[in-house]
Amino acid sequence: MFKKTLNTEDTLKNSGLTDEEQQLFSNARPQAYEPYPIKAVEDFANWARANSLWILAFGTGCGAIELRPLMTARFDANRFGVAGRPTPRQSSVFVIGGYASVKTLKRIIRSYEQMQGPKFVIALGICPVNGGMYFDSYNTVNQFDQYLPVDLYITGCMPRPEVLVAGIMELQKKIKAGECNGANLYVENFDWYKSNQKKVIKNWDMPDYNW
Amino acid sequence: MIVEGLGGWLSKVGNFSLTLLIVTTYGLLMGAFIERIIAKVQGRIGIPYRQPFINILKNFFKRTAISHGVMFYLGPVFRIAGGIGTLAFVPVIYGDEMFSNFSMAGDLFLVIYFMFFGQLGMALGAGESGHPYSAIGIARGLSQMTAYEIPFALAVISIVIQYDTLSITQIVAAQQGGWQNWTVVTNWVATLAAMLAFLGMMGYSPFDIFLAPQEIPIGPPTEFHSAYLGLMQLNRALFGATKLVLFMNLFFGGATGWVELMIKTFLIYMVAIVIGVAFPRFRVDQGIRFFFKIPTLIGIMSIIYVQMVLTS
Amino acid sequence: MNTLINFPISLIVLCSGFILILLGLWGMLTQRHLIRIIIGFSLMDTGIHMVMVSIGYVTGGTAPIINNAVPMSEATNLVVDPVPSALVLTAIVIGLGVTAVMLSFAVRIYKTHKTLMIDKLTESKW
Amino acid sequence: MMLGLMAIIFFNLAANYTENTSLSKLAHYYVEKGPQEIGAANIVTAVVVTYRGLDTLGEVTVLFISAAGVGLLLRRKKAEQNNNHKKINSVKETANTHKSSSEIVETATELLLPMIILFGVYVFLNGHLSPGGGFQGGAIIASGTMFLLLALPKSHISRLLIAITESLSGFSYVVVGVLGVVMAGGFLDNRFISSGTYGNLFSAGAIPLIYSFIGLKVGFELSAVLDRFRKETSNEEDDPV
Amino acid sequence: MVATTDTIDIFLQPLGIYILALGVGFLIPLVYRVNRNSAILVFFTALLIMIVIAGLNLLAIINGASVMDIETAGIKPPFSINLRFGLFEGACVLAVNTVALLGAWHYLPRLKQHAAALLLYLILVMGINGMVMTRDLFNLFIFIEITSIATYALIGMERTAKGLAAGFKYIMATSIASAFYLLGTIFIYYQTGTLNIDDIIANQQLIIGPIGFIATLFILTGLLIELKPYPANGWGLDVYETAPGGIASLISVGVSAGVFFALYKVLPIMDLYLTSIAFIGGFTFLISNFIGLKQENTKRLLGYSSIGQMGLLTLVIALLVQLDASAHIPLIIGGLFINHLFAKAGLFWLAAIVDRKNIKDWSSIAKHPSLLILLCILLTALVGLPPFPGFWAKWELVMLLASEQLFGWITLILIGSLLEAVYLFRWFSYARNVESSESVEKPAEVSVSFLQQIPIFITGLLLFAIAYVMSRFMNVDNQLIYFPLMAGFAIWLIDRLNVRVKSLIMLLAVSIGGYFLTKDLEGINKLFSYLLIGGGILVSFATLYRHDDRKGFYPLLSVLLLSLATLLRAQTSLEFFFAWELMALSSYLLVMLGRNKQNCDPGIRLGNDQKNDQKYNQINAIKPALIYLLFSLASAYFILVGFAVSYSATGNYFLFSLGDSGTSTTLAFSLLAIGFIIKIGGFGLHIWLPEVYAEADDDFTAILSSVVSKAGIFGLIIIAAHLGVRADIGLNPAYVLGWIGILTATFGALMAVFQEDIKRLVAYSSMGQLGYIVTGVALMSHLGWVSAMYMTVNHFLFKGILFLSVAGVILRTNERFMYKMGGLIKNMPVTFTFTMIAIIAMSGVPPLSGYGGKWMFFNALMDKGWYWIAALAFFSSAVAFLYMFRLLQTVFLGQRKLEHRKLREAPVILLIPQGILIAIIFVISAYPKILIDVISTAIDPWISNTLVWKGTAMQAHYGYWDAPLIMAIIAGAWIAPLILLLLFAKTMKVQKVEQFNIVYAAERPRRPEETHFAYNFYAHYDRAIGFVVRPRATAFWNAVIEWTHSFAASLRIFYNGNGQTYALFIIMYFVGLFLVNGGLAL
Repeated sequence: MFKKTLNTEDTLKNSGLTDEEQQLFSNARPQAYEPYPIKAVEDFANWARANSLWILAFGTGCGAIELRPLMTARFDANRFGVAGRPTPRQSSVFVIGGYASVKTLKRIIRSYEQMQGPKFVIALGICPVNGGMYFDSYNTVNQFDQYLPVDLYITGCMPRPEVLVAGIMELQKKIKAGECNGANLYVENFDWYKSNQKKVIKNWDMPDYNW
Repeated sequence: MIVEGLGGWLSKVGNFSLTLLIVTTYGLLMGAFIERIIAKVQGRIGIPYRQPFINILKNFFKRTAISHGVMFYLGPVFRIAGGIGTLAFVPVIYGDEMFSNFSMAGDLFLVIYFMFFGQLGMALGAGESGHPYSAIGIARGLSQMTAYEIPFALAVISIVIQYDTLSITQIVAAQQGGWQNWTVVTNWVATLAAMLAFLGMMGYSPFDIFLAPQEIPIGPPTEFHSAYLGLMQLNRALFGATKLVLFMNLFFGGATGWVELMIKTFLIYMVAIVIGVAFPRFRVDQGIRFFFKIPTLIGIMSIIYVQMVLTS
Repeated sequence: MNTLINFPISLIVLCSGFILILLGLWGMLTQRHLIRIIIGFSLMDTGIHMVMVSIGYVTGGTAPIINNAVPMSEATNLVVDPVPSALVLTAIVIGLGVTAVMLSFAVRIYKTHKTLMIDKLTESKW
Repeated sequence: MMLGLMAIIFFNLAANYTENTSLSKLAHYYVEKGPQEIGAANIVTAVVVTYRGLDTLGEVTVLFISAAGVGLLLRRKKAEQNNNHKKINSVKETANTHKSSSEIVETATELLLPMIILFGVYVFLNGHLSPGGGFQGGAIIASGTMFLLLALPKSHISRLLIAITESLSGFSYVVVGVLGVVMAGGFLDNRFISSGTYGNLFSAGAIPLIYSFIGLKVGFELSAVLDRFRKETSNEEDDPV
Repeated sequence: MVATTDTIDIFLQPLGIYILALGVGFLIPLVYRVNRNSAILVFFTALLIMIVIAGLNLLAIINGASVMDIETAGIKPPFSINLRFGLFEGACVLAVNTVALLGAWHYLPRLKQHAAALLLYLILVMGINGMVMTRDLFNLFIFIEITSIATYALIGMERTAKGLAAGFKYIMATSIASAFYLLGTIFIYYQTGTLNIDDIIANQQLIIGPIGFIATLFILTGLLIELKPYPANGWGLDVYETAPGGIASLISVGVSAGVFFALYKVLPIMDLYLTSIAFIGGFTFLISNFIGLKQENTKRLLGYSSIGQMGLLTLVIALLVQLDASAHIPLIIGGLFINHLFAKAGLFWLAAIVDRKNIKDWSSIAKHPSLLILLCILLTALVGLPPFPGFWAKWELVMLLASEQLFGWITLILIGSLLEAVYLFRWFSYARNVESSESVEKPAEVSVSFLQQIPIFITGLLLFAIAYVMSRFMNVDNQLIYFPLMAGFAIWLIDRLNVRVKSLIMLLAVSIGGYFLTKDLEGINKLFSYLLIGGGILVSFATLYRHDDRKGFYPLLSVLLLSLATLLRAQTSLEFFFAWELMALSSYLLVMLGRNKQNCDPGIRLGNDQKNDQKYNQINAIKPALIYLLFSLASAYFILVGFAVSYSATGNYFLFSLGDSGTSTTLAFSLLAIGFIIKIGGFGLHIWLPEVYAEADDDFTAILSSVVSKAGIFGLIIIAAHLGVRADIGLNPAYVLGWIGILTATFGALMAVFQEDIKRLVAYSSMGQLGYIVTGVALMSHLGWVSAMYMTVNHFLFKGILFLSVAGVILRTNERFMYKMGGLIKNMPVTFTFTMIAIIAMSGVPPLSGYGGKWMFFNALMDKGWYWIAALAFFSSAVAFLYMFRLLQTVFLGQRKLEHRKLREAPVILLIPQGILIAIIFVISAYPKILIDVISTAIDPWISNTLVWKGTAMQAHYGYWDAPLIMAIIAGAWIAPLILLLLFAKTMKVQKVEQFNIVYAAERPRRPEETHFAYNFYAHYDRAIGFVVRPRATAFWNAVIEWTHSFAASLRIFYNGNGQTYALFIIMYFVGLFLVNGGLAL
């Protein structure tokens, strides 16, 4: 079971890490996962996943401010099984809280890659869609889905928590329907995503895939 | 409690599995219930009752995982083995052979020592993850444990003197016959000390520094996810409930039926919750010092109390 | 006459001996010059010899040599104790030997230290 | 202060001292039996040579070793010795540092010296009869040497002679002592030679013999000591010790 | 004496010594002039014949000839001088002459240059013989003077500036002393009319009044001053310091021996002063050993030791005479005397050969095994460790004093001995100290020819031989106590062989020897024999993992293990003590063989500064070894006194009669218990333990902790069995012992928590675990003892594993600081697994064997009503988790260092014993009854069995414990979720990742060092309760050391080097004696 290395193709070759450091990181490529062979199980699993959305507590941009009210008495996202998690390992939902600067993008990629699938990305606000008001900024990425697969967009600037709640419910629906395959998408188009990412992130200095 | 033959043992195992199921379920439900109560206090609705189950299921339904090594893999196993084992050695329902579990294998002392089993294994698993936060969390948790162990040990010694036995069943038996026989009444000093220790044991605020979700992403389990996390969540419910049962048995007269058990354990649990929502978090050295002061003093007094008042 | 009887002749020698011993000791303790210390030692030695001799004195005795003046039959009543005399003879020789060695030490010390002051000879202590 | 206290102690002794009015047991025995047993008129000699012969032997030893010790201490370093080998007869050179004595002194010395030595010999030979003895005689001989050295600083005393006399006389003393064991009552028993006629020169057993050895030994040893002190500062011949 | 005509016969009489010496002495200058070599030949022949004469006559006396009184001048004493040659005289003369011969051999290169030197030497020896034999007061004076003048001359022979100055002071002092003596003699004569000592003694009643008083005082002072009592002995020290070794040795042992004998002769007329003499002797012994602490000059150090030894002899002789116990004189005085004589002489010669002035420069002999061995043998003898004569004498002495209830003196003697051991072995430490390469000035290597070592070697052999004879005299029938030594010697002979071969031979020899030594034991002893011998061999097997030569290791190890076997065999307290000391000595030397990389100052200051970790790395094993030895000696002395107390009550040495000690039981028990507690490393007395365990060889630490420490437990159980249980009285000391045990456990655990050094951590842990055992023994109940023994076995198992795995880790990583390791589970999975199992077994977490011990322990505590101790036990076992986890986490888990990525698993040879121990742990865990039954049976003779078994479950008053069932349940509870997890893992894609694939967002980890949380792991705990474990004990002991040294420094202000001051002291001494003995009242 421990030898179940998915892929030995080297992800560290072009990472710019020194040889010494390369030993310290896993060099495996990620692999896509199949749905459970039994449809009922898969549906049940998707239901469970949909009703237990653990959001990574990582406010990447100004939209993160709108995440906080979700947990308050007024919106109480707990009702839908939404909860915050401090560690990406345990989280299943990554909410991109608005614009992603190049610097943050690097962190976002790392954190995303550290999450375990199935994992879902919600892009919050207009900025991840087209850059929003920062469309011509030198250090804000305009089309976020060039870098990570997005499962759900919630547009607006800023989108109010109500919209967020609606978006979460929408996400739940999509998950239950088995339509949220962002994680697999990322794996399947790994090279494309990586090249996009590396285009903007100049000081890469990390393995290609942060296990 | 004499178990004979393979059939006897098998039925014993079966009965225990049932107990395990009930206690785990109850633990999960109670967790949800407590969450809801807190939510109500905050003016929210809170999670649905099924939420803990869903969380665990979801974790088991994860499709990818990483492994840092054998100990990392075994850590959660140790953890839940600790929970299951602890439950196995605690008689759950007084006077009911079916739910006395394997309490004939050992006494209170065994239970107390076996509680460490899971913690140690978990600590090793977390250690192999290589995450410094895990190590920090464990260091804090273990330190705190040594601190609350003192009042707890004193209280336990006090009631062992009082009831002249280490057998949990007999301790419960001695408390039968009405609330006035409960340890909380007859030996309130020891109970007080033990309940203070209990706060530390449950890991709620003000003694939750070792988890510290914001500064050291939840401490020891930082690296755990997927099925590992599922097991740990199961254990949290199970182990929490077991500890409650143990406290109930020792200090609150035990239970003769499931309902009584649920009411009592719930109330005991509420103590920790109420204090937890009311007080901010202690820094770890403050927490340790706290336990070395008043609770220890109360613990000492409890033994003196037993020797001076109860046995003379 | 009375005082003379109470104050026997050997006592004078004895006391002189004691005084010499004290003088010698005083010399050894206070004089820092090695030669003076050696002189002090000699004084002390002499004092002791005097004490010894005086101890052997028997009132009215004469030298323990048997000759016409001291006939053998009466010798025991006439002579002084020969033993201290014999002892003192030995003691003198020994004192001489020690003095000789001390002097040669002094000579050598002067060669090595270029001084004869004893308080300069404190290389080894503690 | 300590001396004061010492003085008190001595005063204590003196105050409690009473003069002997009779001989001690030991002395009584010596005076009574001495002449018969030993045959020496001088009881002190009897005591010294026979009764307390071991003391005397020790005494001689003391003198011997102090002479040896002085020699050892005042020897010259090897380097010096080697140097000095080349000028064994360097008395002349040293003569410059010592003024030669005046003729009067030289003559007086030549006259007196034999007499002094002869007197010394007389004293130790008659030790058993009259006051005196080996030590006294030896001392007189040594005083002769002293006299010689003072009067004639250039004079040369043969080391070899001294050494041989010293050693042989000492050794003979021991041999005589052993003869006492073999032929008489015990070690240093002088009676292995018949005591002879009481009061004669050759009486009192081996006492005259012993005293001769002692006298020679003492005399030469003291001379050697004196000589060594003198030579310490002069450049003399090689000293074997 | 009847004159015979047989000349040879005459020469063979004792008198022949004089005749020969004088005759030859007088002739030497002549012979020398003729031929130097023949003079030397004559000289040696004379010395040799002197020995032969003494030997033949002594033999005759031993064979029943009557005491020889030799008259001179054919006239009966008191009218002539007579000599006496009895047993004591003979022994003394023989010994002195032997030393003189060897000394002459040693000093020949200088002696032969001057005829005078030869003759002086010869006459000096004769003078000493004379002092011993003469029975005449004045003759004694002559011999004293002969000796003195010869000594003066020989001191002056080298003509060094210092030597001359010292010599002059010496002359001043001794001439005053002999003046006193002469005055005394003449006044004695004045009163008694005789000079013969026997006659004087017979006419004692004549010595009266002030004159008698002062006269005896003069004689006494004269003799005492020659013995160099404190403080009137500065001149003596100067001479020891400056005189050449050959002369100093003769002064130290020969002249002192003569004077001492003289003192012994006149003691009968000194009745009045016996107490004063005893005090002077004791005082001198104590103080000079104190001052010795500050001394760094080798020969002066020996001088202090010498003076101390003479003080001790003076004290003892005064006491023996006072107690009228002259029957003991041969053994006690003889033993001490001979011991001092040979050992000190040997040391002086050694010091002369090595010729290093400062003891710190003695590291230049570190590479000379033969010199080191000689030094070690002589020092060991001097300190009075077995098997040397001093050991037997000390034993006899202490027993005698105890039976007379003179505990004050015992204390003084033992403190003095301990101090002496401090500075002597500190010297040895310096000698052992291998220079580091950085050392600026490297002392030149010492080149010593084999020939020069022979005299010293012979003294060593003589010491052994005499010791053997003494032990025969002491009715030590059990020759097996020597077996360890002989085995060690045999192994030493093959020390040049290949390390594999010799280690296997050693193991084989120890196995066979151990088997034969222990096969007929029973009860507790049998149980311990399995543990100590079987276990010892098992753990020793691991020593094979090293490939280096390890000179000396295997011989010593065999001595250690076999002395453990003889310890178990011991029937009498003497055998026990012998084996105990042997064990202490061999383990000291073994510790010393340990870590030796860095040069450091092996003074006895302790270093335990948490914050200066780098500093520890500099420590080598020498300093801790010294501390270890000192604590071992202190422990041994407590045990000695304990046995003595018991002996004074029971009158015999048998261990089984310890219980008949009656009213002394409590005292004896306390003393013995303290002794064993020190060895175990009890609370407050533990400071030696971490350093020793840390710095000894890694594999030897395993033996030390898992095996040797059990000897202390064994001792504790033995005394508890014999004294605690059999005496059957309410033993308060047991309760105290219980507290000591639990405090040891608690503080051991707390201190282990804060260690950075892996070996120190395990060492403190070992100390803590032993604490429980002590408390278990103190319980004095069946269950308590079963728990103690059970924990003992368990401790052996897990500590053996832990130290061996630590040895493996250190071997591979070459590190001892845990924060420099980490993640080693990947490289050393087996070691990790073993360590983890050992730790679980140690922690007491079910189901492994530790739980059983803890359960029984707790139940026994509750039975006894020791609730507070129980609570602390709870607490400390919780604290234990902290360090146990730290050990696993920071070494095996967490981040692996880059340089450790290529490490291999520990050597198989290390793993095999661990594996066997693990297997035993599992067997005991699953079915503890087999072990408990054995223990219970062994204890049964002492405390009847109270255990109740119900099937596999054990029942106590309070609780119950069903080990197999627990094992089964936990196995089930563990396997079920594992299967669950494995099932779910099948549905996932599990990626095995590397160490840096951890959760991070802002910055990735750069270096393992930064990411490994290990340094100051429990900083918060330290902040919370660290104040209780500040190294107070260490501070306390450091203060003791500091204080002792400053005290010593202040004691030696008298030695200002001025001869006049010394002379003044002599006069003060006399006056003081006068005043103290009531002089003013006259």
